[in-house]
Amino acid sequence: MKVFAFVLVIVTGIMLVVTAADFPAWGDAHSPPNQYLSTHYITQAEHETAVPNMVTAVLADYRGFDTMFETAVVFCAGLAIAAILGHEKKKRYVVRRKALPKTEEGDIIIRMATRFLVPVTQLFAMYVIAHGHHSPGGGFQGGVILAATFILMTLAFDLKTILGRFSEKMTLIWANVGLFIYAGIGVLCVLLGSRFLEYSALHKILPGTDEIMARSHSMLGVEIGVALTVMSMLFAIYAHLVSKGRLEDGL
Amino acid sequence: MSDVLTFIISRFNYWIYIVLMMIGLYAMIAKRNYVKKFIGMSIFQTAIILFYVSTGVKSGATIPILEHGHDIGHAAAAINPDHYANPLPHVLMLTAIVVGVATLGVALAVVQKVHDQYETIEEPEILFKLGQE
Amino acid sequence: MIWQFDLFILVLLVITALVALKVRDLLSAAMIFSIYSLLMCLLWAEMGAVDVAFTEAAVGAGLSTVFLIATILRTTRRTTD
Amino acid sequence: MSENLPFLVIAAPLFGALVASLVGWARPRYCYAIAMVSLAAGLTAAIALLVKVSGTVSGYEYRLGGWPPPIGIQHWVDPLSALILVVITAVAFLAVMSARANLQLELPGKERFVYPLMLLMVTGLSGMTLTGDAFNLYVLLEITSLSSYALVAIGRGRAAASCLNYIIMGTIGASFYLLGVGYLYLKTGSLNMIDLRQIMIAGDMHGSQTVITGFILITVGFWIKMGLYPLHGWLPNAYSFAPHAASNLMAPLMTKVSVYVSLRMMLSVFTPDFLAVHALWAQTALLVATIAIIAGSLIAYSQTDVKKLLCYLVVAEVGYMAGGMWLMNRAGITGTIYHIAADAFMTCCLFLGASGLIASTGSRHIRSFRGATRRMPWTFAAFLVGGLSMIGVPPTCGFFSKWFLIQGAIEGGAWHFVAALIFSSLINALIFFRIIELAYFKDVEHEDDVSHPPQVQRNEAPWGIRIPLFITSVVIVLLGVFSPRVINWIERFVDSVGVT
Repeated sequence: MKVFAFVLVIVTGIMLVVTAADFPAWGDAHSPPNQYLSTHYITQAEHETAVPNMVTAVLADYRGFDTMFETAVVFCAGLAIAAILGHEKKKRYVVRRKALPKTEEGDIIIRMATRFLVPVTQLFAMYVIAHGHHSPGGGFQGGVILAATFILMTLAFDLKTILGRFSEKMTLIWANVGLFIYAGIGVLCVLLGSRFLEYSALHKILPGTDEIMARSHSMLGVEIGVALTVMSMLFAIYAHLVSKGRLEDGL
Repeated sequence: MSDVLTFIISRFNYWIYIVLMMIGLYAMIAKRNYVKKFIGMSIFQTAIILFYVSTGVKSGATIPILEHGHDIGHAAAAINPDHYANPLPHVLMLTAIVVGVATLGVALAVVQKVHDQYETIEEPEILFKLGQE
Repeated sequence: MIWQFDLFILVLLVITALVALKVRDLLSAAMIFSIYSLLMCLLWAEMGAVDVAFTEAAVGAGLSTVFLIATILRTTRRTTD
Repeated sequence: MSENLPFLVIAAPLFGALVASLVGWARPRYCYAIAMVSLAAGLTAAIALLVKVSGTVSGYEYRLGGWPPPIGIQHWVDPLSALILVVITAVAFLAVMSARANLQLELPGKERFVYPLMLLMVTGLSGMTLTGDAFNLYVLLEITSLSSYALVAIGRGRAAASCLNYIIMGTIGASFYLLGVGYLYLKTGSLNMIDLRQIMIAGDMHGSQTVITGFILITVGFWIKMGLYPLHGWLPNAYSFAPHAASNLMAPLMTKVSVYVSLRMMLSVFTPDFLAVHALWAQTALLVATIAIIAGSLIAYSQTDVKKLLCYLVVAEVGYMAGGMWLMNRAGITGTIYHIAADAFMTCCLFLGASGLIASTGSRHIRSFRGATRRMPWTFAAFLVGGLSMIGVPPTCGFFSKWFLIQGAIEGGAWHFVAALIFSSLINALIFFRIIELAYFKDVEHEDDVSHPPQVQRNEAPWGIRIPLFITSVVIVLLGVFSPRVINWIERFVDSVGVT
């Protein structure tokens, strides 16, 4: 197997190296990818969507359909892991105390630090979501940070305690709500007589907006949807992985 | 000689991405431990992301966020495209990173299930136990 | 961007990738993979892809590693290869 | 509203998946109804789309987000994608219809996961058929793959172990595709399929090393995804150890959609002219396909496990399509497209029949077909329609696809491919006549086990499996009877892309 893999890797590598000689030089501002579509996005994005962060504009508007399925991929992964690990027969499940930290006692310093850190981090996550139009960030990054705060809490306290506040059922509901927000905004556009995800149609129901501002505002809505799905599903994935699907005894 | 050197230096990102990708591919095929295989899978995917991000780089350009946001209003003509990095590969790779972590999560869940059944995560041992059934 | 800096990180990336696959302790492998992701994030930030770097820092260096550690906790830490 | 049909085809299963996952938490038994309703809605929209396309010249586009094509994402509906879309939604409808009976036997209590995952998979498959954007296709491919990994791994026994291999191979395939798209993007700066073609023709890039490598990466990526012979390693184990409910949906659809996407890439992105320039590659691919057909058939003949046997038949059938598209002439491409449709229904019929057999006898061994004509005449008759179609007996659709493929191979002078097709038909005939012999001439009483009563008990498959099985077998015959109309429809597309 090793010899086979080695030969395969060498052959593929040589093919790719030979091809790389044909590439435009690295950092060339006049190579095709940096010229054709990129110019439109750079010069027109602010003009057409009122969002200075071009990445957010392209992500949530020009290529919003991709992002909807990206969110659906996270949703799908959450369901998949729950399906693979969840609800198994509780056969000969012995908690190996040696391998697990003593969660009952815990460390007072870590607990107190977590108590201070979590609200601040969550606030920062919301800033990342809301300010994605003007600075790096957006729904996905914010959602990951929110999920990370829940993971931090399970590390400091106990998986069961945190699942008591944010149960598997709640994660499923919030993930659904997130995707419903995203797809719902798309369908709303269809109902208003436009095409799927064509946000400019929403200026008819959003007060005080024109077609361009409607795009900007709906992008915020979409980002919130992404953040909700990502937050709840990534936390659910962690909870399942760390407890082998039993959701009772983890880190 | 100096031509060759410039040629190599002007594309060194691409050479390294190929090296990283081949390391990942080799690990996915030849490593026996499944966790190692999936670490290799992540390296493989990040190498592809590195390739995409490298295609969008412009020397001397800044990050793809307009300076002064709303202040210039809608003066689109004033924006110089060469001044900003290409945003499209970044968008594509955000999606690819998400897909990568989702795949890793599912793969690790399957590893746990296999460990439940066969008490091992080494490929040859699993095959041996399957042969015994 | 400074190409010397780039080259330095790229060489470190290759080293960390090799080491992550070489060590026999899976927990160390996961941690070195985390370093690999963080270096990758640094490289992208330096190339101007701030959004991608942000995501990689949160996902690659953060969540992927946590998932790997969770799996190692639930399975085994030792390996022969 | 009729303008929005392409989005309805995708949105119906997506919303179905969301609702099913929510409702399934409290009331798992309603999941089945939700899944059926959303798939029926998807099927209706797909048929409406087919009718709509028949009124246009070459198809029409749907702009998501209202952005013009190279800037935004576009759906491109032409006769080919409309036809494949109807096949996908119809097969998915039939396969999911049979899922309830299978799930009750195999995985009670997991309905609330299985139905949403199945619906997400159908969403991805329909999206892959419709999309006109190369990167969007990758995202949809991944959602399909992730749900299929889960559907395989959810099974008992060896399912999880074989899924690990599937995940690794599947990821390599999808990543190769992503890298190939990246190479094209580096050279053209675009991601839209039609735009890519135009830029490559305008810039005369067909000889460029980057474009050729991109093409090789995309092709090899989809060879892995469709399970072409030397790269098929994951397919038989994953599909045969998966729960029956999942393999009934995956085996007919996953490979066919990969073939479709590969064909779409060849014809719509890389034009036939590009392939004419690189004739050596075409000959190599044809040789690989020939080996795939022969190897798949021979391995299938040596199997005793019914599901494994069918899986290796799938491997052989993939060889038919992978070879047919490389013939690059009118009859060959027509035969390939017709075979995608025909094979989806044939495979669906055989897998449904096998799951019905396993449900009523409890054994996967080929010996359990003994006395099937007495014990389960109806189930076996419907299964046999699929088998006859696989051999290529005239009134069924399998005959016509094989006819066109052989015609195309003779025109192209690919005699080894003709020989492989005929050889594979003979092996299929041997396999199915062995099954008929077991079913008709060997009775249950002849077994050593004397505990069976002398009077054979009727033991048909559950109704939940029998109804979709009957519908599928009727569709196979209908598709054969109406083949001239279908062929006309396909030729409309083939002529529009300029294959001669």
